[in-house]
Amino acid sequence: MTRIIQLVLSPLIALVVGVLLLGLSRKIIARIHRRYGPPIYQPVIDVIRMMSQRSISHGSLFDLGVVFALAGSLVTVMFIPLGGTQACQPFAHGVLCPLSSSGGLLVVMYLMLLGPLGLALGAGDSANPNASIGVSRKLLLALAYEVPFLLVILAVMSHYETISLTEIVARQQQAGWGALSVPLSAVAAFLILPAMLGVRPFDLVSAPQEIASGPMAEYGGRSLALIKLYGATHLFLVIALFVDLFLGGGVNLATFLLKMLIVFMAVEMINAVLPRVKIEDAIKFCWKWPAGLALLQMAITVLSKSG
Amino acid sequence: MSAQGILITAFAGAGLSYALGLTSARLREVFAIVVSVLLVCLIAITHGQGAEHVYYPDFLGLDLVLRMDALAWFFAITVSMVGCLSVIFSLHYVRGKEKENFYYFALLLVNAAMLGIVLSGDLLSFFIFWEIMSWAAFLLISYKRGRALDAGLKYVIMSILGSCAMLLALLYLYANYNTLVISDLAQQIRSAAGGFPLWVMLAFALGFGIKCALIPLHTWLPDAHSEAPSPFSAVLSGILIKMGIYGFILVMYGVVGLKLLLEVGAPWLHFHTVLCWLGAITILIPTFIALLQDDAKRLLAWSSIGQIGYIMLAIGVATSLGLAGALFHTLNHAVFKALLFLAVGAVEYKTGGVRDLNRLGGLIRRMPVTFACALIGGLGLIGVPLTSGFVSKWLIYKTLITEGHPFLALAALVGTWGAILYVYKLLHNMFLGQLPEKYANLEAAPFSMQLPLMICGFIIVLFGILPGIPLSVIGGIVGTLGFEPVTATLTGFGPQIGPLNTLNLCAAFAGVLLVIVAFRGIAARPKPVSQDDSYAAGAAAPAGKYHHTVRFYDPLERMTGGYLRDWVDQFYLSAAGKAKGVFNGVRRIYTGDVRTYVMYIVALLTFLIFAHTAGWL
Amino acid sequence: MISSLQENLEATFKGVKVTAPEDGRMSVSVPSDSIPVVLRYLKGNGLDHMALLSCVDWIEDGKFELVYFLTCYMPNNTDYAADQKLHVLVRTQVPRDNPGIESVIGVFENIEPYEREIHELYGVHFKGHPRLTHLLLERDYEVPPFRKDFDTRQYVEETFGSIPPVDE
Amino acid sequence: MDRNQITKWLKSPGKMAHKYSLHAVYFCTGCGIIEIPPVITARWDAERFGVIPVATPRQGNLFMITGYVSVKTLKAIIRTYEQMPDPKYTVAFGSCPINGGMYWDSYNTIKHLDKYIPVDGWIAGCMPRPEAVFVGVTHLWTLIDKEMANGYIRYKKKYAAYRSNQEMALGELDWPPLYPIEDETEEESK
Repeated sequence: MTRIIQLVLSPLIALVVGVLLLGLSRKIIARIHRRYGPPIYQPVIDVIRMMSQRSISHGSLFDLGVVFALAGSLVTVMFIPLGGTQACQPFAHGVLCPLSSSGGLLVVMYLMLLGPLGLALGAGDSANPNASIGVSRKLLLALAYEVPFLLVILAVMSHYETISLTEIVARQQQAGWGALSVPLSAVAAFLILPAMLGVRPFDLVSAPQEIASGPMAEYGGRSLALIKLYGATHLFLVIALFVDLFLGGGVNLATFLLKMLIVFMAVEMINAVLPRVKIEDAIKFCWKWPAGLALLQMAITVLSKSG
Repeated sequence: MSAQGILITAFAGAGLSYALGLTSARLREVFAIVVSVLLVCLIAITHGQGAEHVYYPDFLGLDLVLRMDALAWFFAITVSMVGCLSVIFSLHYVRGKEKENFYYFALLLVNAAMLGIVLSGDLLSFFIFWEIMSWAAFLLISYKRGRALDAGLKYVIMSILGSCAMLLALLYLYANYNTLVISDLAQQIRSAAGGFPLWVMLAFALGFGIKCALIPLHTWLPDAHSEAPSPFSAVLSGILIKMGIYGFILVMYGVVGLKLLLEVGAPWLHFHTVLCWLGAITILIPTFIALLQDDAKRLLAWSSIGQIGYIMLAIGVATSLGLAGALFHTLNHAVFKALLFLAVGAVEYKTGGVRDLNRLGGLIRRMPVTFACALIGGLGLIGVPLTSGFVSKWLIYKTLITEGHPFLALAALVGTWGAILYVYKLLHNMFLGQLPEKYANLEAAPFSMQLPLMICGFIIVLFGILPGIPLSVIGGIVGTLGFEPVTATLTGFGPQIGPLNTLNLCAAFAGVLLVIVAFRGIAARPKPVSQDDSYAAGAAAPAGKYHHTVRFYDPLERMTGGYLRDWVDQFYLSAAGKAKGVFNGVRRIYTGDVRTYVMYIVALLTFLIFAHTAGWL
Repeated sequence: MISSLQENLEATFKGVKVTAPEDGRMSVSVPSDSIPVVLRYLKGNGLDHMALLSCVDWIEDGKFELVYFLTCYMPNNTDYAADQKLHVLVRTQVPRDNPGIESVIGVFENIEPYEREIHELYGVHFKGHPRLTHLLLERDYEVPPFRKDFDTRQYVEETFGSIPPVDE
Repeated sequence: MDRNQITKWLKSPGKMAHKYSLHAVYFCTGCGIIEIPPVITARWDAERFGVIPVATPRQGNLFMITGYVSVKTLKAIIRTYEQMPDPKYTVAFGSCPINGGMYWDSYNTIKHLDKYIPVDGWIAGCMPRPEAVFVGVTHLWTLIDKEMANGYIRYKKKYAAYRSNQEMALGELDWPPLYPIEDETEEESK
């Protein structure tokens, strides 16, 4: 029975927290620009407004792509432990992670590519070259940050010799945070976090000035609302994964969300002040520094494991 | 219905189809389909009957044996299924072209030869069918004359090289164990004291490596695929490449056996680790070359080489999960590549031979079914959850990580992202974006072309949601090849192998999808609008020029384009050039008029007499 | 440099009135058919920059006056001497009823858009111009808009006045 | 969020959401565009009213025309207006869109923008200061509340009239009509 509640609860938490984080990000950026900024719940108002608009459609794939993207991210959230430990029982089932028994970190990695792929297919069908250029940039940026990201995940997996996320979190709660045992991977992961979130330094996918907000050029009304929700869930997802891999997940949901908030604030500080890089420089950067650090950490882990 | 019966129907079918073709085209087409479907049913019936019998007592002192066991059945069903689909597809594709009889005969012959390879119980009949397959494939690759001829030539030269290497290995085995029947050959090798000589394994590896396009031996594949007619290139990259894989598995695990295999090769560098690294390289380089291709079939050809890398990696790891992953990925890749090549063939057929990705676009509006199947095939190739590709890749990654090969796993995973990029480029440039003016009223592909696509799509999704169906068969095969069998539940794997349950995944996905569609239903339904009404900063969208395809991944092309030229191919061509110089020299000896030949004979005789008198001889 | 230029001009061309330059602005009035020759001569003497072509509508005496602004690209900014800062205005008169003149695109390539603009807004036809099409306006007007006899109010009343308002 | 705000939200969430999330499409014509940066940046932050600039008309619901409208620009304005999703509001800056302003007798400026696309709000000032823009925005709120900002409904109802005005000003239009235009015969019968 608790599994059903959790199955409903974790996507809901992801949506609510994601939307609030989006609102918070606009507030933080405003305060850094020394202006007031909108209320925290502004994204909720935006979503309601978009839902009440009647926009256009360029074909069935144009509408379905976005639905797949949101569905993909919401399903991925179910595989990520959101705090709680085997020992204590905040939800009478230990870790808040409904589908942990049917898929580990490998499944999460593959599910995370469902979202961008769905959006890419939808944007491709929008008969607008701005969208196609945006999607080709998104895929290239993904290729750029994926090399270090995979190195990081493989280092963590081979360090804990398991592919199940709940076990990694449980190990970290006993033997200390991941950031301490695989420090270089944590640094590399933090360096590519803005790229995975698509925020300012790597904002080139939905660059409003250059390519008319990239893949979202033709989206309006309810599809745009779904894209906003997808953005929120994807934001929650990436930061939750970062916390689970390196900051030892939360003893309960509250500490988990607190850790997420701290990581999010750090990323937003960077986001508020840095300009946008070109796609070539983004690729060069991602394949040089984060990949180097992660490779070094991987080598150390492999040597220590086999040594 | 034993293996012999299957082979007879296959080869007879090929011959008869040519004969019937002379009388009436309609009859030949019907007959070809009937034979293919019959073969699939025959093989399906013989599931589980392990039979081995001699079908030709003493051929040059050896008896030729046919064997039907789990591994043979698995490959046979794949071969016959993809062969049948490509025959159905080529009904419309070849109609009206010249040399139709020849085309059907050669296609059925290739399928029959491949069945022969898979069902052969001894290495000699294996070699015979191997040669028939190579030659029949050459006939079909150079079907369109012109450039296809040199592609076929390159293919034939490399195949001959591989066959000679394999023949050498066969002779060695016969000399040492004076039998070529696989079952007792295996017993003798395992009981023999010394290990298995490395060079024999290398000879086999060269023969099979050329056929399954491992990285140094892959250069024939891109040309052969892009020049062959589409239904055959589906067969070519779907199953003909898998014969190399079958050869590797047969030799490495069937003949030599696991225990012995681990010692083959120098103590510090084992044969199978080299195979792993070769597989990893074969994943990376072709995938990134595939990104930069502009011709649809050449892109798919490079992607085939990339995916073969996955299978070789899984075979090289030499663990039960790895082998299960390899076998499952073989089946998956056969289905994906058949589907994608047939989809490209359908588009090529409808648009009159256009394969250039920069001149197509927006075909989703005119050919939705072809796009849907190509999408499923593409997602399967990437390995998106809910498709069968995901389960096989999950197996490969799981074994790589638990066996402690993180760098190989990295190569495989980066290969996946490369696959995403080139699959998206293929789908986007052909189906999405703006529809060019001249394809405005292009009608959909005929049903006989859409049927194979739909069947393949259904298989991908079915095995994606319920992977237990193929995995139960594969688990048994792995058991017979000297590993502990892989036990898989209908919907994934139990906790001891690793948490995976695709049915929960599918149910969760479906549930969330329904909730989202319901939530979306609150808002007003959007207004469908034509492709010209897209945002162009207030101006009218320029017709025909508003589609972004040329140099789709331009930044990456600028960064890595220089390094990704096909060095190996250039090396071979330069070597061939130099060799031509040498052979020209030799050719000049034969001047063609009799007097010089008489002079050669006289000179030889004098030399012999002189050598005899001086006591050398 | 200016005084010598003045004598040369009067010496070589008859029927050329050169007024004294008060602040480096020398105006040369020339008959309309000898414009290309004079411009080529001035270009040879260092005035290699055709800055602007403008047109004045003297409606009383039925004339259009075309004014070519010539100056020289400064050799380099530092040692640019005071007297080299010289504008030469070559003026010519064209009849108003069917204004036509030889195009000087052969001498100064960059005059092409200016001639199109004058053609579009005044109706002066430039013989020999490769592409005498519209530059800014989108449609033709029977009286080119910049002419003095173009009654703007009447035109506005005529085109925009007749568009009915859309009631609430 | 006092009591009647909450009741308003519950009664008509769509209208309230439109009020507090006006994503603006700035159509940069004439001299008004230089007034926009101060409106959206630090000193007079428009984001506190929920007004943020968006890249494409597809995503916006507030259409701001900042200055005089030339004949050539009218074509782009109409096309952008028609590409916006349905409940949309138009606000024009300055006097030029109202009656031509100081270009009242110019041969190539549009005198009454309201004859070509429906305009819901006018902000006086040549060009209005940011404070005036905010007054305009808050005034638009009241219009939305009182159901008076229904330019888009008027555009749909009287599309034939708008379309014919557009064709009179611009000649042949090279994009299809947004809403089907019944030909004249049914017009009289209705």
